[in-house]
Amino acid sequence: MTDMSTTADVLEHEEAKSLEAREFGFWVYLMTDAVIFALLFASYVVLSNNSAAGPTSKDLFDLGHTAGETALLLLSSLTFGFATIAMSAGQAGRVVQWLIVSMVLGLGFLAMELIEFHGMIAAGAGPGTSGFLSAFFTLVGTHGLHVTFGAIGICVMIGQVLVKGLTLPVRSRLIRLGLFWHFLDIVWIGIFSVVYLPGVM
Amino acid sequence: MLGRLTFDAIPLYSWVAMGGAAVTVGGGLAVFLLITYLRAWKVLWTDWLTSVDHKKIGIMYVVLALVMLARGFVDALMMRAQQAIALNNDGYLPAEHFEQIFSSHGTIMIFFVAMPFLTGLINIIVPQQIGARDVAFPFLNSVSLFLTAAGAGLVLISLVIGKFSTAGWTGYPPYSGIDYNPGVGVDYWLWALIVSGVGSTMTGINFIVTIVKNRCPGMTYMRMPLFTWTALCISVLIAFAFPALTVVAAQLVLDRTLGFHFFTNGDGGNMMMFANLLWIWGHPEVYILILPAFGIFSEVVATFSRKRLFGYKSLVYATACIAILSFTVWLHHFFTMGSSANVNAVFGIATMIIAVPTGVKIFDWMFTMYRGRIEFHPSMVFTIGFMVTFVIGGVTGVLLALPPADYLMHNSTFLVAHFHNMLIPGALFGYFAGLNYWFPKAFGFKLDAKWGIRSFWFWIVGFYLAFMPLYVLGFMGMSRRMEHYADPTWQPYLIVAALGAVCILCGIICIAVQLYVSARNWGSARDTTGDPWNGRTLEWATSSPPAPYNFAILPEVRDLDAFHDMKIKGTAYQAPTSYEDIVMPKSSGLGPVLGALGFALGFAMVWYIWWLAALCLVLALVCIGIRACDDDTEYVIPASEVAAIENVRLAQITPADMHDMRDFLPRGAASGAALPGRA
Amino acid sequence: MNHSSERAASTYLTGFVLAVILTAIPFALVWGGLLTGPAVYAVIAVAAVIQVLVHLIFFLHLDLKSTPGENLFFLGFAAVLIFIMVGGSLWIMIDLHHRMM
Amino acid sequence: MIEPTNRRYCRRNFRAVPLLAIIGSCLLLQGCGLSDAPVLFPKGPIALAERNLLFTAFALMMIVAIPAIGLTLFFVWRYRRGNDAPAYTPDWEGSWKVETVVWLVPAAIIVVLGTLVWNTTHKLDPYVELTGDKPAFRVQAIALDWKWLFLYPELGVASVNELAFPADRPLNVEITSDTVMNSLMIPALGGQIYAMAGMRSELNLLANEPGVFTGRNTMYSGDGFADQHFKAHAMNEADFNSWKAKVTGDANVLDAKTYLELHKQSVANPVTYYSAFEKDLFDIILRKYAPIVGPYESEAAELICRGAA
Ligand code: HEA
Ligand code: HEA
Ligand code: CUA
Ligand SMILES: [Cu+2]
Repeated sequence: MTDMSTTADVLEHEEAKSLEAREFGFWVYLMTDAVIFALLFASYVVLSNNSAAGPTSKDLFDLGHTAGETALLLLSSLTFGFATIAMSAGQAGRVVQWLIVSMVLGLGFLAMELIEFHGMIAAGAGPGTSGFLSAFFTLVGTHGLHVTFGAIGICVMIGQVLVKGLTLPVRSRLIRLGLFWHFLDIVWIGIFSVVYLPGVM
Repeated sequence: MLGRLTFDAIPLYSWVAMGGAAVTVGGGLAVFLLITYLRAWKVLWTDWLTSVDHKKIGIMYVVLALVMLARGFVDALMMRAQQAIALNNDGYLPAEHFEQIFSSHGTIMIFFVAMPFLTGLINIIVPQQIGARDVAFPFLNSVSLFLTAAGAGLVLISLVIGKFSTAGWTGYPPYSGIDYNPGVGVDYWLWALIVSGVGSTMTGINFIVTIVKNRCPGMTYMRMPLFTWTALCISVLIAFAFPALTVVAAQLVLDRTLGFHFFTNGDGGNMMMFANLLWIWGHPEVYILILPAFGIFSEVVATFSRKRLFGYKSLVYATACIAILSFTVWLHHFFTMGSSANVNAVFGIATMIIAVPTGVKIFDWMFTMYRGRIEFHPSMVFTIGFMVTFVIGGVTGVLLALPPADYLMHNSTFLVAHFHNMLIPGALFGYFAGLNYWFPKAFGFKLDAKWGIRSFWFWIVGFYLAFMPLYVLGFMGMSRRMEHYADPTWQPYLIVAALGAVCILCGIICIAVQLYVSARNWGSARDTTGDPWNGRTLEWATSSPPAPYNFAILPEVRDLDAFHDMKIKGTAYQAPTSYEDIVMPKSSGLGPVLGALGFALGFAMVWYIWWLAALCLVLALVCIGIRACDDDTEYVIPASEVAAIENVRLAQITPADMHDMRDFLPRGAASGAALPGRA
Repeated sequence: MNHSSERAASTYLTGFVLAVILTAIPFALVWGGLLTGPAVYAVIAVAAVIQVLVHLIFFLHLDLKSTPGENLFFLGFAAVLIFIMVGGSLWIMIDLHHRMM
Repeated sequence: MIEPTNRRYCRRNFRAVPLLAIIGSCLLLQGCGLSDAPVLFPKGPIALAERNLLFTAFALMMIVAIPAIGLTLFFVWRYRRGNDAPAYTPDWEGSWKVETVVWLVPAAIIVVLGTLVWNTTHKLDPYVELTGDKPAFRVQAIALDWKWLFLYPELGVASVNELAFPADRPLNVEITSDTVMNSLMIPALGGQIYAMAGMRSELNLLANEPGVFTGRNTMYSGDGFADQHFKAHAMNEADFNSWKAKVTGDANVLDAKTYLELHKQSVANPVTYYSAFEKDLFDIILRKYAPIVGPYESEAAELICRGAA
């Protein structure tokens, strides 16, 4: 604190402090997001048998498809991890490569999810059919929406790494994005364990 | 193009609705003209709306609360008047108005009076109390403010275009569902909640990080002033409870707009889940309202008893206890839904447990007064009124927590009396105490004490008159939300209650006069030391109003009553040997822009104007993107400028303004030995 | 701030392999119909909880020593609250279901 | 700095406005006896037990509430500035003795209250059937906009906005709703419970002796809410028999079509009797909102379930 002479130093010090605050703030945000998902899970469990006159989960879910989605998401988590490692090593090029791979995997996941949703809606099992399907689409859709935002975030970060290089703020943002991306995986574990696996039994 | 928005939305169908619309539009117009007349648009924009300074944001929150109060109070008066006359007749309000009025009254009072008021006070004071220069995320703070304002704007505009919800502030489906409530009212309610709820969540996160990360050296958790403690606790409550509101509101929106079946009658919906989720948020919410008031009382009672706070640790633990327990009791709002005895009893007992830490607080404040030197400053008088009256409300709360007793009292005016008994002498009195206490800190001059005391007497008497009869009416079998009734024995009580509301009106007028008189006497009531009450905590170490950076040199804290300690030791008001450059956040116009987009988004969703909604979303994402890529958000105040500001300030402080600390020295210390030093 | 940057590929790979195994077990059980009744639910639940921990430790680099105390606190707090909210909701709603249907 | 003279304002104001107001309202309330407040003077054992619990809990809490209020006022008076006699201890920050008392005494009261809650909640569970020398009289109540429909399976009749039952038998009400959430309450006889579409809740009540009590929906349900009240008649045998005769003789019959008419919104619906009602009407209304739907059991069921939807 005492031996900061130049304005630039002061700014940098503030910056480091504020990035630390940002990381913590982001962590708290993730926790609140976790509560949102938890309550969507609770809603789903409460409504999961209320199929009204529509199809039940047994009629609709296809475990093979779910396994594919799981694989894509898990792999993208791994590749994002590699991007983080590259970042620690200061290899901007590598970071961008791995980010692109992660994003493609994420988009693959989204594509599979959209195919599933489309198939269900086409088969007359849209979200307006029954309480069960409302809860299903909301829970899984909210996760999908998060993945979409994550993918947009990755795009933005690719741009930032290319334009600004691995500066302190950029690294910090990348780390936060990583937290987000991995967090979505955790939510997905919940989804296949609570929605799909029990759904087909 | 305009969704379901047509000319029919203009309320030409009755004089009450027209009147409301006219007043709203007229008020808006008057403000607009006044600002234009004063040529204040530029100042307003550059100095206030785009500011990210926590003190200014706090003041804007409080102003928002006061504006909305006017609306909420008119609603209250109208309800009281209606019930006073509507024995066996329809009164002057048709049912469709009465239901809009209690819905908007509850919604406004909770979301747009109480929430902004407490958020404003926290904003102004907490960073100063922890010796920080600003909150952790100043820009986010500005966005939160404008999202809250956007929600309030949605409620206000519902008077002019369309209608407001008729489903109460709790909006239970299926009544609030599209089948039974096809109009736009419930949508206005929902979008006001969602938009402002997002703002509140961000405020919660912001203050968690601020308090955890930005405390000055020496400010350990166990040296944080109680107001800061309560602010931390409610920030945690906000961050973890508001997601429940977001979820439940979003689900109801999906039901209403896209034909989902979360809470519908039939088709596999389950309306009980709505009550469940709503109160998972709702119960913590009432503690979000009361805990900051508890914090204010703690500060006030110590300052004006001229004593150290009694049982600081107890108070901290009690606060934390209340915060955590508040997540474990939500079912007490629907004991009568039909849960089995085990469930009801468990939640009933959990609820009653909260009485213990709350009681501890009351007793700790009481023993703070014990062997003190109590001064009857308005904020202290509000505190005393609170302590006496709140206990009554607490006791009735515990009565409601006994499930079999609640079967009798649920949905009755007894319940209405209970919660006003907590909200008015509890939360509101706290905010008023805070207003009187911290006003000089925010504006540099003191509020008139005489009118403050007068407003107190009107408020407390008005409160007893307005709400004690409602307890009795509960015993007489009167339900809440009754537009008219057939039982003649109720009417006298309702007339008394109406008189009480008029008495409260006098109290509000007193507050207005107090503001006016104090502003007129501005010169004589100025506060040059920054410490008008001989305060104990760090916010009194800054000037009044504080410089943008609050503290030129971050203070070093050695005691719970940090500033009192400095004054005793003679280290207060000392000029440091040198100043440093200070980094402060830059103003940003994106906050108001995001608020406007939030408003437009809500409006578009209410009226099904899909293109506008999509446009707003895209624009909001663009704004966020712009901000996210911006690495240049701060500026530097050079040390020379800081020195200039500080020297002017220190030169103004004369020894005569400073407090004689001899009264407050520890026993045995040589009296007169340690008068505060001087720059 | 750097607590999460210095990681080796092996951490991620270990996490990944564990995650794959923990996913494969419940999928296999359900797919192959190897188990029935409450036991399946128990296995799914246990595998899920362990996998969440695996993700937290190997991907989010949670570590009792190096992760800042307040992050751990909020994680724990969120876990407790989620337990209360979800557990409470399910208890209430299932109870109501039994009383009214 | 604040002058101690503020006290004087307090006093002066205290005399003027409030006293007048209080005296005024006392005068106003003269003669508004509480003697027919149904909650305070219940007319049945359930309500009585619930009220007694209220009183017991209130008395228990007074053990701390009265000292809390009294001591506060006393301390304010005694330690006011200017009253210089009493001791002044500006740095006293705590006392474990005081702390122990203020934590433990309320805690002890809560333990007692908690036990009380556990026992009474189980005893007064509204689903628990009352045992008497005679079997319970069964009624099915259906909330409609904005009226109550009562079915009497034992008698095969139905009534709107009037409930009649023999006073010497416990009353067992099965409740559902064919509209939004409602809450059925007869304050003089006991507490309330929600009425919800697709769900069957229960209320068990008992009247001490014949009498007429007001019942109502307490849950806001829309424009006609204020008028959604009815009279509950607890009758002696003779009266009940003549009531039965009156209703059985009524020409109206509540078949599926009539029910659909009745289901339409109406405010302050007059008391109506039906000498018969559609078979299984209550169950049909329940199944209208069932979470899992199968084929319709009967034509009437299809009409009722489809008709209003
Ligand atoms: C904080 C919350 C709050 C506050 C302050 C109040 C204040 C008042 N309320 Fe309200 N009320 C509610 C929250 C609140 N209420 C809620 C949640 C409901 C339920 C709605 C529902 O049914 O869904 C309700 C319902 C409700 C009803 C409907 C009862 C029924 O259902 O039958 C009535 C009836 O008259 C009523 C009356 C009043 C009156 C006369 C006041 C007045 O005594 C007080 C007047 C209040 C003010 C004047 C505001 C205070 C002033 C400020 C905050 C700032 C002032 C500062 C300066 C000027 C410097 N309230
Ligand atoms: C600031 C707001 C606030 C606060 C602080 C409280 C505090 C409490 N509330 Fe209240 N409550 C509301 C606002 C508030 N409430 C609102 C708005 C509603 C209705 C919403 C609606 O339906 O529209 C409501 C409804 C409500 C219900 C639901 C009733 C129903 O719908 O049927 C219940 C039931 O248990 C309840 C209980 C309590 C209890 C036990 C406390 C306790 O925290 C009180 C604790 C305090 C004390 C007990 C006093 C001090 C203690 C002592 C002096 C120690 C000694 C005391 C004992 C040992 C008992 N409240
Ligand atoms: Cu009109 Cu009762
Ligand atoms: Cu509550």
